[in-house]
Amino acid sequence: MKLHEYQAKEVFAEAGIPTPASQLAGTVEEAVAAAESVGYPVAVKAQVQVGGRGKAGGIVLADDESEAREAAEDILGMDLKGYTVERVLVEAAVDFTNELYVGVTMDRGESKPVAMVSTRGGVDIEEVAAEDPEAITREHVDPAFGMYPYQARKAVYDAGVDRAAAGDVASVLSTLYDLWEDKDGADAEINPLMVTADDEVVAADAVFNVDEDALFRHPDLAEMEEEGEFSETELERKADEYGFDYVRLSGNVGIIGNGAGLVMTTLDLVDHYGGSPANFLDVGGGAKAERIANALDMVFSDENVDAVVFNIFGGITRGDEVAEGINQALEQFETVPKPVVVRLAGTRATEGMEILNTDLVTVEGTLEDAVQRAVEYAGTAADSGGVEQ
Amino acid sequence: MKLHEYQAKEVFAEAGIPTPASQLAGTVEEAVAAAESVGYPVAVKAQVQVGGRGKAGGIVLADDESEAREAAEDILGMDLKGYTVERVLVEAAVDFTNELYVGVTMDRGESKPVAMVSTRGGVDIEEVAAEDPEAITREHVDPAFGMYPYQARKAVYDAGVDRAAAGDVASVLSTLYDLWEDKDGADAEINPLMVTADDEVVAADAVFNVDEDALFRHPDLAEMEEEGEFSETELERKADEYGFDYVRLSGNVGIIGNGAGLVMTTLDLVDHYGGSPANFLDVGGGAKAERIANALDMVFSDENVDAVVFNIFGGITRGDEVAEGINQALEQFETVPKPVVVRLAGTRATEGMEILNTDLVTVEGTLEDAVQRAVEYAGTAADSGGVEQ
Amino acid sequence: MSVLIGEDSRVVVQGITGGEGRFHTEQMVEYGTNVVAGAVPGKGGQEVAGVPVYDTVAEAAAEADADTSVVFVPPAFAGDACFEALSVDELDVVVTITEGIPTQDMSRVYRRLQETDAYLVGPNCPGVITPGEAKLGILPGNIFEAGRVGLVSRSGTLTYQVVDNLTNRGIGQSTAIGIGGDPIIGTSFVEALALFEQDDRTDAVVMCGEIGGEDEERAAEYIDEYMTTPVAGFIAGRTAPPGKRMGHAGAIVSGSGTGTAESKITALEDADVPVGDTPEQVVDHVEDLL
Amino acid sequence: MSVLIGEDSRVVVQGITGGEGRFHTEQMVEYGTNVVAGAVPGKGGQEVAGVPVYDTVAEAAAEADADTSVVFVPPAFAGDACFEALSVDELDVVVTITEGIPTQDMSRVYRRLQETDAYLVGPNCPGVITPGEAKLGILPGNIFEAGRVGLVSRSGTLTYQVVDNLTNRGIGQSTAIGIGGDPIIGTSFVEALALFEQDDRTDAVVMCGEIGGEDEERAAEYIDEYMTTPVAGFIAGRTAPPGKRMGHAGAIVSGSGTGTAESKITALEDADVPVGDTPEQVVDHVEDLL
Repeated sequence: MKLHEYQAKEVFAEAGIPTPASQLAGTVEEAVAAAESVGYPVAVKAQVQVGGRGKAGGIVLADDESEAREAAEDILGMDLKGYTVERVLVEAAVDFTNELYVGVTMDRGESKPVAMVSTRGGVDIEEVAAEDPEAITREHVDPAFGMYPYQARKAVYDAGVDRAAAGDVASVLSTLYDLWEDKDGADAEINPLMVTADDEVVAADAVFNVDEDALFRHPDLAEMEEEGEFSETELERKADEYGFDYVRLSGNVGIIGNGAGLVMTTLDLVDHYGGSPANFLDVGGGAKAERIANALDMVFSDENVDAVVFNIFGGITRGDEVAEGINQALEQFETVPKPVVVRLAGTRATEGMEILNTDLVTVEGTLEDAVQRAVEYAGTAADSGGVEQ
Repeated sequence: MKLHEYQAKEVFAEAGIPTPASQLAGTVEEAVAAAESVGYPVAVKAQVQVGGRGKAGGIVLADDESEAREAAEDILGMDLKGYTVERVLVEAAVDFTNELYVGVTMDRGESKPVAMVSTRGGVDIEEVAAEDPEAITREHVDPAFGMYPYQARKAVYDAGVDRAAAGDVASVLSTLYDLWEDKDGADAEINPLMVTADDEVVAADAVFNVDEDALFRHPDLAEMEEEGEFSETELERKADEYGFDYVRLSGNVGIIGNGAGLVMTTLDLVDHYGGSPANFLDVGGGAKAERIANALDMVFSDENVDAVVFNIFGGITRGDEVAEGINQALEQFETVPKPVVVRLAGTRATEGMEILNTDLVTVEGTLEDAVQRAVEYAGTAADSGGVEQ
Repeated sequence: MSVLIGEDSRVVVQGITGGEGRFHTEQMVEYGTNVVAGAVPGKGGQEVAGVPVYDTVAEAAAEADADTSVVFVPPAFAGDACFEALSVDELDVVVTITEGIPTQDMSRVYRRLQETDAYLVGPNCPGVITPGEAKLGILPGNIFEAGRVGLVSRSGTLTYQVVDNLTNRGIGQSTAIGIGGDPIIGTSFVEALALFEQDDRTDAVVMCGEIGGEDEERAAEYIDEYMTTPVAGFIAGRTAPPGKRMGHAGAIVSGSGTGTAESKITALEDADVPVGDTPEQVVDHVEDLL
Repeated sequence: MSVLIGEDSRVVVQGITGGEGRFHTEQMVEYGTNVVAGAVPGKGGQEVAGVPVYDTVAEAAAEADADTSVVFVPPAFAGDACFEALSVDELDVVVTITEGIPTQDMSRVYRRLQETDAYLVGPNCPGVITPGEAKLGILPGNIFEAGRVGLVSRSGTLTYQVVDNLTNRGIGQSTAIGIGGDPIIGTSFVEALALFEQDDRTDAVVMCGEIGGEDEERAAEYIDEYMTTPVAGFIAGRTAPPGKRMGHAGAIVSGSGTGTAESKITALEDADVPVGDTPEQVVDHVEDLL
């Protein structure tokens, strides 16, 4: 779960990390008022949860009211990588001499947390990591003890941060780590952490992603998540509502399955047989009829989808309940909107196949056959539209 | 540093451990009003920091106003093991079916924390530990990870706590451990933790001793310590003010030295040569003249003292500065109140011996000689009183 | 000797009185698994599927001689349950089925695990099965057939798919291990492969990986350097776009070169591991290897 | 080889720029100790007593080849300083002088210490000296004389007293170790005795204990079972009343049978360790043993 920049800054500031004065705005007038209040020059920053906002025109500097107004007009309502910008953060621009990067994440290769510092802040840190891995100093943390202050200092000195600012940077990194640990962070990053001419440090951007699985013990963050949903797309909103692991892709074969590995394998097979997946949708383990119907609703909502393949291998999930769900979902349509191919295996698969209304769906016995059939339908249905009931 | 029962209960209650309703009272009228307010029956409990208050008459149950008045009259102002009772805690009496013991401390033998549970609560737990060690279940805690909930449960089940109350007892123990860890406890104990007929648990007593060395990071507890000093004896107050490690004993040879091991050795030698130590007083490392004068003032304040032996082996501490301090302290008296024997060794001892005003003190060259001389003085001075200047 | 579990395993089910715990205990018992105890605080003295329940795992080990645990405890308490299992010296295998355990909880469990001699499989895994002997977890027992091919996989239903293909082609399995798809897991591919390498009842191994992390790359190195038992591979997620989380927390492509399907497939092929494009092709490879 | 430190020790002083750190660095250098570096965050590039200062201990180890540390960092930061020292593999001896470190901080340091091969002496100790070669800490060098009697003690000034008595009677010391009087210390009597047992330059050992804890009782067992080098003992606190804290956090008598002076003296005498009633008597015993 990702916080918006303005939310992450709120969390960081509360923990004592210095951030610039800022105000959130939803309209041009609010943005102009906010700029007056924090004082020029300001940065007007789109609040959408995508990377590379700056390059895409989502961050604009403004020196006076007319520039602020223009920036807000440009940014509010703009489309940033598929998301409509509904709010901007208007923030006092910081006069800096250096831009650093500090971050904390879980290093899954080492199964332990890692704190990172780089003097190459202010740019895409993943590019730095790929091109010049040595430019990022990494300090692994023993999760039993947490991060000791000496580790923050060591990372900062090893990274080559100027001694005059090093103490403050180490203290920001310590605070960031403690936050990350206390609040079950997935990633916590400040990029750039600006250093001013008089060696003060300020978090000019803020990233805080929270471990979804730990959200239950952080009601404050769960509330922020809900508040931040204004920027979701329609399909994301639906996936959230239904509680699916869903990723939209660019193809036209809708895919529903149970278990991430099997769903990914289904995607791969669609590709293998010359088709193009429209999405990843995992209904999870033990899905009942209603959940199956919701999954179909999701995939039908995607206008790109021309055919759907259902691939269920039952362990906890029961084939007969899946079949019930498919029948229920499709029987409500006069015309089934897109052709659906079903493959059931494992627990109660035979019973499920018997239940399935073959007027509404195509049943296949193997994964390979089901995928091939769906790819074929998608190729033709792309022209013809729905299936008659 | 020991909190009073009423303070420890405040800390425990804030952390979510159930405690009985109670009010602190400094006068009989306040105590009666407090009893009305918490509701009869009540326990009236002397707030002094000594063990075995109950047996010594410091805890009395009262069923109505006249009993409460009588109890408060008896207890307020009474002498409990050398301390005058200045306040009582008036507390709702708990109707219990079982009395448990739970505690957390540092097991120095294992260099790690230990959580303890016993179904033999409500009595002197040290006696239980000595007579029937098996009656106390011990669960050692890895200080890197802290106490996991399963450990609290295991201790509680292993101790044989009834299953109906076990969950709540485990939860109290978990909370107690977390408190102990968060607030740098030395010992945290609830004895008894009462179990009521409907399996609720209530902390009927509360002990919380804090690691003096960690008090700097707990301003709230430091404030409580100050507030609780009303029950100190005059000499304890002085030791606190001067910042000495001081323990009063029952003999008549006052002892001042630097370093706990050396001071204890001086005590032992006093005993060895037939004398009886009046106190333990460690001036610590690097003591300057003023501190030395303060030490003399402390020991002179003890009316039991008939002679004083000063034993300083200088490492960081300088013999000349000690000698200055002794001279300064004694020169202010017309008559030195008690005979003082001084032995200086180590850093600048020779210089110190030269400085010492031998009209005011007796100087000895070895530890053994100094102690023997002080014991001799104490034997005669006990009859004669001070030394003429 | 079988891998991790077998007919001699004496199993305690942590969380046996919950819905999932109860249902799968019945299934495990029915399969023939020697479930000797359950452990749930406050439920000591009860019985589930004829199995006695104790308040603590230590008691289950002491009273019922349990040496293996399977964890069905809800995610908020599962980290604690793993710690409890690891604190009992008698337990040498712990299989954690629970999905959704906070990652930081698991990183502490992993840290503790390194100080013990136990194997922890999972979390977020379907379990472990030695067909015909014992099953721990939620795997559907009926699709498995005793035989001489080991299987190790990050994914549950993908495991079933591949096992089904194997069984349909008459190829039985020695042991199948679902190692789980979370960012932090106890037993890695390398450790699972090492167990199969030492197992005299395993003639070949199928390894089903996924995008994300570098565990498959490490496995390839291990196979190349140390393994004599042949391995066939499968990698799910070839078509996954970089930076997107695909269900499993583990299945995310970082974009940093490793972690992609391509990097994993190349690494395996460089270690002479044939990688199938489809599950059926994996079985073809296995047939070639046997 | 000397015990713990000697002429080859390359010492880094943590906290070298503080008042105590600076003063005692001068004293150590004057004594002939090979102090090669200081470590204080933010003070890298400075010099103290001719010794270069680095920002981190790791840098001091890398740049100045330090292999031994002495810690003069204030109590609030000393736990962190110990962790820092223990994180640097090159350091195999860490001597912590600081008094007043919170006990729980030290219990975590102790836990960490168990995972390393390093020796940590202290905290709240006067240090370690190998007379004529190297001195770490605050011990007054002038009272020591090189020789063949080892000394290990919980207490600072009591150590000086006993050393003074030894030196005055013409008995020199191989190494003297002040292990410190806190409830949790790195190197115990047993470990220190084991070092002397292995040291071919030590012919006898004096062990000065105190009331509180059971470290002396354990030492007695160790001496009885494993030591061939003779040991003489002294125990301070015979007249201390039970339950009273006497200066050192360690010097408290629990009243549970062990921890009293009597229990310790009996344990030592049972292990054939002669225990002196006075420091002078200890020296008599040492003369008998040599």
